[in-house]
Amino acid sequence: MAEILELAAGNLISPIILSFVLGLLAALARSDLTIPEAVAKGMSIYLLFAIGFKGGAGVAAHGVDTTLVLTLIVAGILSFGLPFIGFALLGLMSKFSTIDKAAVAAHYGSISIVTFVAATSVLEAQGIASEGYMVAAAAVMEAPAILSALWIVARAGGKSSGTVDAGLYREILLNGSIVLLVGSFFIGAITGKDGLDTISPFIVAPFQGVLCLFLLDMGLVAGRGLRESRGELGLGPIAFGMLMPLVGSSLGLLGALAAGLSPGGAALLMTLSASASYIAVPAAMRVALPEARPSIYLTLSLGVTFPFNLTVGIPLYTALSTAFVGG
Amino acid sequence: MAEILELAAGNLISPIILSFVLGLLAALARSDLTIPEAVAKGMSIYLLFAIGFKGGAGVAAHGVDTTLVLTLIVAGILSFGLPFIGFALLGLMSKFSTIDKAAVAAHYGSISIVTFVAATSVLEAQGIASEGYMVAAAAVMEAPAILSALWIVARAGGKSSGTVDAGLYREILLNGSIVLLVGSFFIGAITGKDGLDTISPFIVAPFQGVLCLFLLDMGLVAGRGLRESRGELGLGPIAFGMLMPLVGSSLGLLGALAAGLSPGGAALLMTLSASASYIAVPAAMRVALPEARPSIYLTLSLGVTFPFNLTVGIPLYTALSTAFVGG
Amino acid sequence: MAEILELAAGNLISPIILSFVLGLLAALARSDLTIPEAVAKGMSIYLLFAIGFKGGAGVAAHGVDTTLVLTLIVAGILSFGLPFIGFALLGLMSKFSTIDKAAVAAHYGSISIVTFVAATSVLEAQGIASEGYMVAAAAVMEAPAILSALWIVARAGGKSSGTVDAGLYREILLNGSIVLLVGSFFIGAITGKDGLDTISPFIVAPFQGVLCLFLLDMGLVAGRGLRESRGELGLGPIAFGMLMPLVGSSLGLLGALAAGLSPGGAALLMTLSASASYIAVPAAMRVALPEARPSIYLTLSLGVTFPFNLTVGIPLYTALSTAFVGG
Amino acid sequence: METHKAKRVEIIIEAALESRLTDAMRKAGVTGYTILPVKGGSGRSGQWARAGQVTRGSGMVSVVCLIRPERMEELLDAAFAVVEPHIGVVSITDAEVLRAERF
Amino acid sequence: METHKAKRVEIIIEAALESRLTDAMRKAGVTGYTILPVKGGSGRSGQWARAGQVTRGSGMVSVVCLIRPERMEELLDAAFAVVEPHIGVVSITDAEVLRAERF
Amino acid sequence: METHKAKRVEIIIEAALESRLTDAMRKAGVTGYTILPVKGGSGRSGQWARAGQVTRGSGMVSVVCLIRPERMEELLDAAFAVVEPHIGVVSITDAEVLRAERF
Ligand SMILES: Nc1ncnc2c1ncn2[C@@H]1O[C@H](COP(=O)(O)O)[C@@H](O)[C@H]1O
Ligand SMILES: Nc1ncnc2c1ncn2[C@@H]1O[C@H](COP(=O)(O)O)[C@@H](O)[C@H]1O
Ligand SMILES: Nc1ncnc2c1ncn2[C@@H]1O[C@H](COP(=O)(O)O)[C@@H](O)[C@H]1O
Ligand code: NA
Ligand code: NA
Ligand code: NA
Repeated sequence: MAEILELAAGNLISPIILSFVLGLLAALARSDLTIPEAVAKGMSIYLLFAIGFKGGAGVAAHGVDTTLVLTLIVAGILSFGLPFIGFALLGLMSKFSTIDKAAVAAHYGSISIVTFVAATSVLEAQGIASEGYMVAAAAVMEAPAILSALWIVARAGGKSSGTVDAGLYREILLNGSIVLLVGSFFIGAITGKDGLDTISPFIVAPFQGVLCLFLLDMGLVAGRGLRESRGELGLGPIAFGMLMPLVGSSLGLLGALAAGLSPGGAALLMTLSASASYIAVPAAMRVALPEARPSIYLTLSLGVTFPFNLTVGIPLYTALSTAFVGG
Repeated sequence: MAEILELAAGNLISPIILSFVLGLLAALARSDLTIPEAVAKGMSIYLLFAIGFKGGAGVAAHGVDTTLVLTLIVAGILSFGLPFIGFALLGLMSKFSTIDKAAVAAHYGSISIVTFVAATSVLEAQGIASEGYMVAAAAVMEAPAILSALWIVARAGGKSSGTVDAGLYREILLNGSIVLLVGSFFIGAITGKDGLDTISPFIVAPFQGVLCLFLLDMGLVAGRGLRESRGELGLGPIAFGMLMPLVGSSLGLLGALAAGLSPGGAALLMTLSASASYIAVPAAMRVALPEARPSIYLTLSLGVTFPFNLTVGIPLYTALSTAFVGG
Repeated sequence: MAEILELAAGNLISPIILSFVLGLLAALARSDLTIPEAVAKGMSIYLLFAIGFKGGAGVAAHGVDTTLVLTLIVAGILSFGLPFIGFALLGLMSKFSTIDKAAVAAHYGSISIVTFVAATSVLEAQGIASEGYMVAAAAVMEAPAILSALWIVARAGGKSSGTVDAGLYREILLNGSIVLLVGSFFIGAITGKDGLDTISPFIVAPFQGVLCLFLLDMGLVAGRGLRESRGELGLGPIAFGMLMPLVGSSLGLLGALAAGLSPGGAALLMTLSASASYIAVPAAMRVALPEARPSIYLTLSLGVTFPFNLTVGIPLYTALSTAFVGG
Repeated sequence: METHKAKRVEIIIEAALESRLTDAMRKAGVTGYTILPVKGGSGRSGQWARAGQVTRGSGMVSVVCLIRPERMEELLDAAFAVVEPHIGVVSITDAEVLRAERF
Repeated sequence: METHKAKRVEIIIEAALESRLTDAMRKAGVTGYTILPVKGGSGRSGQWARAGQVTRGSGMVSVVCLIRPERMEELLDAAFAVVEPHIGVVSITDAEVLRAERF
Repeated sequence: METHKAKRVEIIIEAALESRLTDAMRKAGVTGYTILPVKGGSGRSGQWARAGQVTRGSGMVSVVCLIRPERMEELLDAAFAVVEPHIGVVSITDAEVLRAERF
């Protein structure tokens, strides 16, 4: 426990967390500090490319072990399954409409890639190795949760006027983040150590710094979101935003044990399960469930769960995974 | 004197100065070379974050010495006071209206952060150390000059139809550059050497290169400004644009002696005093003094004083500070 | 021959080629992956600045040898001359109108700077040196081809309603890429090794990585172009898009022998001759020959010739130049 | 200069639906339109701004369509089918155009 | 398709005043508007362009507001109070809108 | 609030011709206009989008000009001379403006 607290404290005063806090405070104080949309997108493309490539190069270096397939299956099951738990919990903890509950649940089944990136850099700082293909697990977990949410709405008789067509499925499966993550994973896997050496001054050395600026922007966006949706969320939903990651990460831990992941890999799968989407799922929701209120799902995902994972969650998951998975 | 000339010559053929000159020439020749607005903003965010962080890490390394508070007070006084001198000088050297004179004066009391950054990199190249908290002095000097200018207008009975409301004061005090500079200064101070080590491949190694591209953009913008406002400024105002930095830096030198700064810190305070704002103050002027003509204050600040400081000023201030402050 | 194939295979699985392929596939699969316009422009400014600077620093290091002037003259002749050959070939291989043929021919006389950059990085990876002033040759080859195309149209009596005025000539000669390339070449030549040392963590170390992301974007753009213009090009024009680079590079090889270039320089001149413009020339065509169809010239240049050069061309030209020029 | 009567239809719609709207327009035979970026806005569903936005890249776009008056109903029907379940607004103005043969 | 009369008010104003304008509009009860970015322009105060601009990020924006005709005066009064001392232009066009209940 | 009759002319034109159009307008004595960025579009020459565009940075812009009715012909003549050989559209709407002295 003392160890966890120490880790958490060490984590809290890292440049990346403080950058997030700076952004949050600036937005709450209504500063006009803004990172241009194009620059923010450019940074997220950089992070996805770098994390995918490094994952792939890791697989090339250590080979594909037998747990790979198992891990991907477990990841898929988690993403499919978590929305049902989320939906049930929200039934207890909120008064949202069926559609709002389903939309929120979809976010928690899917993943936040920045949370994942932050977790990898915490692991790196502590010298804990992890499987390169966890990046592939992240990609696998992006989409299934959306299907679960649509299914929940359909089953619950909640009728949405949204558009669920072939175009939507293509958009979900081929959305930019998934394609870039998987694509750069394969590039890394194919070009291996040679490839990594060529571009590591770009994707490895400045990585932490770019992550700082990106989290600064996340803080700004989260802070502005919180300010605008002030008062819209009750205590119940806010509690949900901190309970659900704990539930998710516990199931992630079980999944990691089942798949036979290393402690590092387990920490990452816990983080993925605990994290909530804030890019892919919201976009899909606008098309498929337009009645679902963005001010609810975005505030929960980005204003509550993201900071929770960043500050408390990741050190906790790391400590638990090293304790339970051994290593 | 020979030493100064040598320094100046060495300074003149550095990549950063030549990049500025390239931008200037390209704009004057009406090339369509442009750096996208988002990229320029992204670079300025990078520079502010890097300079703030390094300043903070410097303070963490060397501790807060007793001159810190003194320096900040001196910086505030300089920013408050310089506009009065500028206003008086313009009374002698120009035929501008009261409002135009006050607006120009506000720019010279405030600071240009790129000029500051350029000066730190000249000091670094010459191996002259400076106090990390000079970054905080820069932040302190951004805003007070605006208040002086508004006060001058009010006192002179010059009535502006602009809006001076609580919103304006918040915008001035919490403008993006100040928040980012101060925020990253604190992040650097809190995370110290460890933090700096984590992100130095991002904020230290490529710094000079980013500065080159940023100055290329400044050259383009200054050149386009000069071309458009051709003929609007008489010789008097142009002379003011070169005299005022000399006056400002002299007072900056006195202030540095009073505060007990090192030669490097003194050179930076001189540079701050000599430099003229081209971001924060113009934005405030559009709101508070809409009758003041941007073609006057921007051309002076960016087209005359900025290049003057970059080429002649900085080497001069460095030489003077090392001569007078000892070291 | 075996050597060429081996080189080609090695080239094909490099991160930069695979990034291009990723972009191409993502676009063809209609993924919504996009790199913001501002970021793409920012990267191209970075690449131009870096390649120009390094070329200039190379000249400063090795001195200007006697072949410099000869090379620039040869480069100018190639750019002027190649459109005539292209126009004649298109007469045999396509049913395009005179204006379309002339517009396409202009693209092949001019150059693609990314192809050039990719070739320099292949040479570097193989440890083959090349003359720094090849960058100047690239700049020289940008514009003349446009004049040839306009002359061809005038001679052929093809009347275009476009605007050929002084403004157009200025735009062509002072277009952003030329100015930046030539300007940074001079900055590199003036500041030499010292300058390069200052900014090499910015322009050398991360270069390959930025190039990857840039080629990812090129792949996206090429793929979208191919999808939209599907079916507009017959087999003849597509064959032209692969034959013309072979013709161009052969003449480039002759030119390199005439000018006395090293094997590395010869490979670059071959690449320049083989490559087709996709920025400067299309923009000029929209003004001067508005009837020429962008879907033809852009698809050929970016959808056919660029991938051809990237995958097959560059290794081939490198092999041929080392074989024929000795070294 | 000779001008011809036309309608200027302006549809402000979520960016996520842009391609669905233009597909529907094309199916209705409308092939001329221009899409403008939108920086921010406010409506019944609250206020938003591209810069401070939680999901960057979502946001809205403005689709402007100049069309012969007699073809407008078809366009409105097609557009309405897409916009109806979503937020956004549709407005129509009388206009005149040069080069009528292009419409 | 059923349409309803409305006014389309377009206010081109300095970006620095954007939030002041929208605040004033909200105070006047106008909660629906869309803000478009502006790339450049020219007027009595000279020519400017976002790209070649000395203070990046300043520049102008275009605020478009569809409003019931009977509410327009209030909007114009509110807007005018903000725009008056500053550069910029205000124009009004007759329009029709779908889904009138949203206005 | 007092308003004055005006025309709102909207010219959608290739970005490469922007400066030629504004030069021609200035020569015709038209010094007030606003340029909006365009994100994409479709017309007789096909569909295009800024993001998926082969030559980034080309694309189109929208030039909006508010002008006194009696000056409109001059503007249209000047604009037409530039637009004529190129793709793009010109539309005109009746409008009213505040602060007529600025036009
Ligand atoms: N009255 C209006 N005038 C102009 N734009 C509007 C208006 N109402 C809504 N909008 C735009 O449509 C978006 C969605 O509006 P709403 O459906 O009312 O939430 C807003 O964010 C605005 O961009
Ligand atoms: N007649 C006009 N038509 C369209 N926009 C205008 C007009 N006059 C001014 N503007 C816009 O308003 C800004 C300020 O104009 P002004 O107040 O005349 O300097 C210009 O930069 C243009 O963007
Ligand atoms: N009917 C229309 N309504 C609005 N914009 C149009 C229309 N037709 C063409 N455009 C715009 O003008 C550009 C060129 O059109 P075109 O000359 O028909 O190829 C298109 O890409 C659109 O941006
Ligand atoms: Na999750
Ligand atoms: Na100053
Ligand atoms: Na060529």
